[in-house]
Amino acid sequence: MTVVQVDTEVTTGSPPPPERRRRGVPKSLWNALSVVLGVGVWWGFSLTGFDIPAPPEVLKRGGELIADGTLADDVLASLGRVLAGFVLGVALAIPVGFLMGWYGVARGLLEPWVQFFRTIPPLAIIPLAVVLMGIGETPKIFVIFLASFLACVIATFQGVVNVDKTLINAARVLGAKDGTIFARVVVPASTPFILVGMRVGLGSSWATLVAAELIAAQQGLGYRMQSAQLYYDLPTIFVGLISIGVLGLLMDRVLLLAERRLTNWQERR
Amino acid sequence: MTVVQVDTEVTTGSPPPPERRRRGVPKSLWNALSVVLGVGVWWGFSLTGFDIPAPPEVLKRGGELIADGTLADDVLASLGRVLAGFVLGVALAIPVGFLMGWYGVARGLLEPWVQFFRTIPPLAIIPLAVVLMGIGETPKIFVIFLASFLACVIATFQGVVNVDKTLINAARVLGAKDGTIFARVVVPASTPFILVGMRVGLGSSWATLVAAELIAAQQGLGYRMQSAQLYYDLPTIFVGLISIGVLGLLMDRVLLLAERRLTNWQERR
Amino acid sequence: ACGSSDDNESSGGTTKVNFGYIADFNGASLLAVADDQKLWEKHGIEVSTKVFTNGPLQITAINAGDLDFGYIGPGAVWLPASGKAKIVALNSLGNADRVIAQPGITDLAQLKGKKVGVPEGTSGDMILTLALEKAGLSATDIQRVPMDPATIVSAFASGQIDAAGIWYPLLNNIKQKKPDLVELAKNEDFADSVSFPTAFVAGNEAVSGKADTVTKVVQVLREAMDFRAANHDKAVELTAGLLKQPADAVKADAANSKMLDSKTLDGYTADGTVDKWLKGMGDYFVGAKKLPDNPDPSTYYLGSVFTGAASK
Amino acid sequence: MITIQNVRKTFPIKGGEFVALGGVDLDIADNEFVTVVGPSGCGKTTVMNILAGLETPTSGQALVREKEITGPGPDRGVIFQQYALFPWLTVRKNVEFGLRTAGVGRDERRERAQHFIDLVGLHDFADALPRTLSGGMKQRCAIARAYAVNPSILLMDEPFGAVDALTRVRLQEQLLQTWSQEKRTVVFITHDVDEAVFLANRVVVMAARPGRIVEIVDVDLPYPRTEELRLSPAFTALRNRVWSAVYHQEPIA
Amino acid sequence: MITIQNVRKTFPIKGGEFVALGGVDLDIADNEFVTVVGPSGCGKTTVMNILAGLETPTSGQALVREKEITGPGPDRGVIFQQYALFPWLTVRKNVEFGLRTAGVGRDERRERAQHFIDLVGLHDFADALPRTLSGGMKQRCAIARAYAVNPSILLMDEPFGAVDALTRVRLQEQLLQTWSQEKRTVVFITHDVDEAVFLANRVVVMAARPGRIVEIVDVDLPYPRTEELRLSPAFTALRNRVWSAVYHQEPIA
Ligand SMILES: Nc1ncnc2c1ncn2[C@@H]1O[C@H](COP(=O)(O)OP(=O)(O)OP(=O)(O)O)[C@@H](O)[C@H]1O
Ligand SMILES: Nc1ncnc2c1ncn2[C@@H]1O[C@H](COP(=O)(O)OP(=O)(O)OP(=O)(O)O)[C@@H](O)[C@H]1O
Ligand SMILES: [Mg+2]
Ligand SMILES: [Mg+2]
Repeated sequence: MTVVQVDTEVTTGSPPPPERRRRGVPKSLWNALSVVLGVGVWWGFSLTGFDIPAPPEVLKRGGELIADGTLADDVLASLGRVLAGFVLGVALAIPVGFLMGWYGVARGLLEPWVQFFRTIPPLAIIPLAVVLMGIGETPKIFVIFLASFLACVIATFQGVVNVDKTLINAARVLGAKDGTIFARVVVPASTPFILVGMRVGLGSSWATLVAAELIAAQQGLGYRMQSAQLYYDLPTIFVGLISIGVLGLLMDRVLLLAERRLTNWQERR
Repeated sequence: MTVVQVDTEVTTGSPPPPERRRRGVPKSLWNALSVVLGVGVWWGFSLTGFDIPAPPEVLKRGGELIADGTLADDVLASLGRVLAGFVLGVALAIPVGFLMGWYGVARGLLEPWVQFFRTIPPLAIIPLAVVLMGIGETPKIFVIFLASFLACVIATFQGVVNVDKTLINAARVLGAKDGTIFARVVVPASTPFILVGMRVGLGSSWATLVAAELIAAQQGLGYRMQSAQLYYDLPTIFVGLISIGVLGLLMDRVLLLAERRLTNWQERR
Repeated sequence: ACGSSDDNESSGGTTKVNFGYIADFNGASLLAVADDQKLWEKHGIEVSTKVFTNGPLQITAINAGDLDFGYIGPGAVWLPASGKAKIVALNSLGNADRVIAQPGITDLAQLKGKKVGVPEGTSGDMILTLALEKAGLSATDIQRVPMDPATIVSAFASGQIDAAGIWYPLLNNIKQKKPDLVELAKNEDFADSVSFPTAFVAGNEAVSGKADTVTKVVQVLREAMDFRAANHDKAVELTAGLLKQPADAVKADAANSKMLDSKTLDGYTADGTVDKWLKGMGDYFVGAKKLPDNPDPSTYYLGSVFTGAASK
Repeated sequence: MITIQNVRKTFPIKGGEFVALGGVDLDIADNEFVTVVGPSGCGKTTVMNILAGLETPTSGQALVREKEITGPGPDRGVIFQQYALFPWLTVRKNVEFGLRTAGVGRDERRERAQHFIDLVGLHDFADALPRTLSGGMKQRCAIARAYAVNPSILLMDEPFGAVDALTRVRLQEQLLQTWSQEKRTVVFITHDVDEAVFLANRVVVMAARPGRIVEIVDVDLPYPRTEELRLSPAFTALRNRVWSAVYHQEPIA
Repeated sequence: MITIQNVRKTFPIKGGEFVALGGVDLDIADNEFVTVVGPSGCGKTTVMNILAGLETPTSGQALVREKEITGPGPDRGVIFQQYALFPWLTVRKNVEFGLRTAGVGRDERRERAQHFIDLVGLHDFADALPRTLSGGMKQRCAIARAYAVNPSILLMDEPFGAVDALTRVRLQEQLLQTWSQEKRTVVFITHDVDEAVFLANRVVVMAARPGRIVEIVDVDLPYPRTEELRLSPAFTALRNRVWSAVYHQEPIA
């Protein structure tokens, strides 16, 4: 055996990472600090003469919108749309992503269109959606649905492709057929991917809300921002942005909780 | 040992999946079929009185736009923006996603804002971008950058969290420090996730193009579609949509090729 | 604010100017003409034009210092009125707006309870509001459905809405699908109370700080206006070239506005007609709650700069 | 009755193909206990994968009861060299997996699963997730899972590789006992020559480059096999014969 | 000099905690060769992870040369029970990994890597990806990787578990030979009692529930250890002593 001389200093630097997470300052405290910092930056910008409203102004406007019930109505309307579109999108994306990952034919047929529609801006979908679905809730939910579906289907597909072959083989030799393998191996094994898809899809759903509410919305956060934009009413726009951001953040937290429950079997750092 | 009687019929149904992909009709043939089908559906729609132009009409307009050089200019302008924004977004997302996955503090500080901005529609960013960055190329690229960054950072983060702990331990005991572990273990191991992020991010980049080119663009596919909307020039809009779709598809294919090279070490179905 | 003496621009060299516009005949024709006729060079200005899709974004850019001049349609006139910018010249009177309805609806009064599509904050919105007022209906008497302009085309053509406030050239596309649609109201119906002016604006600072540049630009605009008035077809052709649109479409578009020339505008400025237009717009905006009150037009329309440019 | 006829298996590699199996012929009678030994990389796992229906031969064919193998089936239980436990299922759920697939009712399923969990000594870890198990415990869980569906053919790839000596002996005895009580066909891969001889009716010795069978040793020792048998001269003779069949090959793959 | 002082390790589990190690004390002298045997799940891997710096003791402490272990370091090479190869790197690149980390130059790196690849008999697979390797070949690759950085302490968790008999003997001999040429500390986990006795200065016998050391057997056999030694009565006596120390525990975890 050849002698190989390698630096053999004992590493004393960093403690093993699996422990690192558990001790020290809790994460929520950093979150809080981060929010405070962010608001500080915003305030700073608004003071240095940029044409954006300062936090108190936005707070005041928010108070008004809460007081007269507008905000509550808008939030309810938008939340309903986003939830419906998002849930439908995810519910369809998982089986479709599976089909695409599993069956070459499905992949060949669906992939060009999934890819194609992913690059089409939601704004361009709207006229078509109106023609096909009228101006009720359907086209609005459809546009959101499309956004979350497209983000999620790609992730699910990739997840299916990445499932450890050994596990699929193990299920097959235990007598599982495609359906069972899908439901009891592929879905759990690709949960981490699907969750990426859901989180990205959730973001897209909210981000598409403004476009969706261009279609004949009577209320909703996107609509409110849209009309505030015409009125150059920056405080209202900021109230809308913050409401959307906070709602999105909350829904994301729910997803994270779900993730922790669903993937607690994983060895993770 | 207790006797357990289980159905013991020999499965003859499906051949083993690893083989299935290699034989039979090649995938590109299904792709082609799918495109033909899709165009057929479109043509059908246009004939049944829906307010959309038929393929020949769009083809003709496309020919005109190619002949006078407009399409080439637009494509170049848009491609440049999308590429710049996308590349910057991905280049920043990977280290940031790593930081978030690796260091609790970074995660605590960054996550609220990443989540927040993910839900903000690009349309709402535009006035802000103009105020902060003017009307040159910067704000346009910024809007696209943001879209791809946000899609990619979440995926990278999830990828880092999902890296097999054993591999990280293996690298640590071989003397690797955080930087090396990042570059030589975390990045390759989370490549499948990062690629999901890049593919979703690429879609978002193109989908944001129209919004980005609302900002004083002199040319570009998004701008062309936007101005065609002023005259409700549907054939031009369709030429734009198709160009975006095809370009997006091509770039996606390049990513897929990259993926095949980068993750050919994986056992995959 | 005009005529300030702290003008430190050299009168000899060229001045750089960023000019925003919207890609339709109203917005682009003067720039097309000025470019073709080398009017900028003549006045020692090096112009760089930037195309936008709406007025408010241009005003944002002006206030961020990225743009010196811009073009706004009637729907955005409340922005200068609320002090965000100054109008340096009027351009045309919009004549393209209509309230349209599906066949069978013959009267504005029949809109009661109907679904009416409207692109909020645009001249389509304005004409609808005026029309309802005239018919004695309140905003709540109809089902107001806010949508963006292109969506109105498809929604109306496919019968999803009963009526709409919309304008040419979009209306041409609807007409192709619904040749028998009914036009219930047009701009001229309200000529005595409100006109729909389009205008060129400049930033508040530019007007006070770079009066000389403003004057030169207004001179360019004046000369271009007169050329446009005298050579309508040529102007259409030049604009179509700039916009890369078929000349027919631009011609149809041009037919829907009343182009003004500098003489007429000088007269209207002097006799208060312009103030009357703006006052009328202001009343409308106050009614629409976009403005808290209706300011004196002289605070945001620089009539003396416009007319003053003629003598320089 | 398993028949392997002139099976070749090649894998595409950079610049050509790698011959993992170059013409393997083997007949295994019903209820026979066959062990396979051979140096690392000689194609043992590849043979097993073909029998399991997870790989198809490049040429030649593999038959079970005269029918060509076209895919995996619950008649052939498999224990993988890498455990292949479902990481999201507890030990109990892993063991129950095949029973659920076969439509066994809840209560019966639970009972059977418990039986095999007890058998491999994981009773206290029935509700633990795989990631909390040690290497040997994972392997025992995989064994319980394969046993639970009671397949008529059992394909075992180094099943006792990570198991400690005591458990190993116990599991060997259990395996033989079950096998003699309710006969079934067992194909058992191991790299332990003692184990191969101790368990088998026949020991198949393979060699590498290309993977092939070099010798088949019949083990004419009576069942039940006991600890004393391990010390008998007959056993030692067979063991040495197999050993030298493995040894006198080219050293390592 | 490795010192383990009253180390306890518990893992949180549903409804309480699981005591993986309940007070382990052990001193290992420099250049000693210590093997650890014990039933599956008794905490062998846990001890090794603590020495490697990959787990921290719940209480008590582990020291290397009087310094508390706070993380992994290149002075302690580790071979994992599950191979832990980087699947995206070829065999050669895997073996070179630690050398690159240590900043060894290109040519030297290549040369050293080749040496260890040859040693474990993977010369023909130097440019293959792990997924194309058999189980035993993966493990041999992991061995080459750990050897290549030449650590002063070598922690080996069942390194020869999936390796065939011949290669195993050869690797054992190689390991001992290297060890006697350039002394280093080796902690070697195995479930093979013969192997434990054959290699060690001292055999540490562990028991489960809670994980603890039940006996330490000194092996006073001379080095070099030869195949004849395996048949000597002294070896057999020690082997039996260790065997019964493992055996006369509660059977399985
Ligand atoms: N996907 C693959 N691509 C290329 N070569 C492969 C592939 N799978 C296996 N091989 C090669 O086939 C040969 C036989 O592999 P196999 O896994 O059957 O060996 P084995 O006898 O089970 O070895 P061990 O006892 O080490 O598990 C090996 O040399 C291996 O490198
Ligand atoms: N993350 C964990 N959570 C809960 N229990 C754990 C965890 N890791 C290990 N254990 C338990 O600790 C005990 C010791 O595990 P360890 O891996 O050290 O055993 P071992 O002696 O190496 O066994 P083997 O020889 O089978 O590899 C086992 O009972 C195992 O279930
Ligand atoms: Mg094998
Ligand atoms: Mg272990």
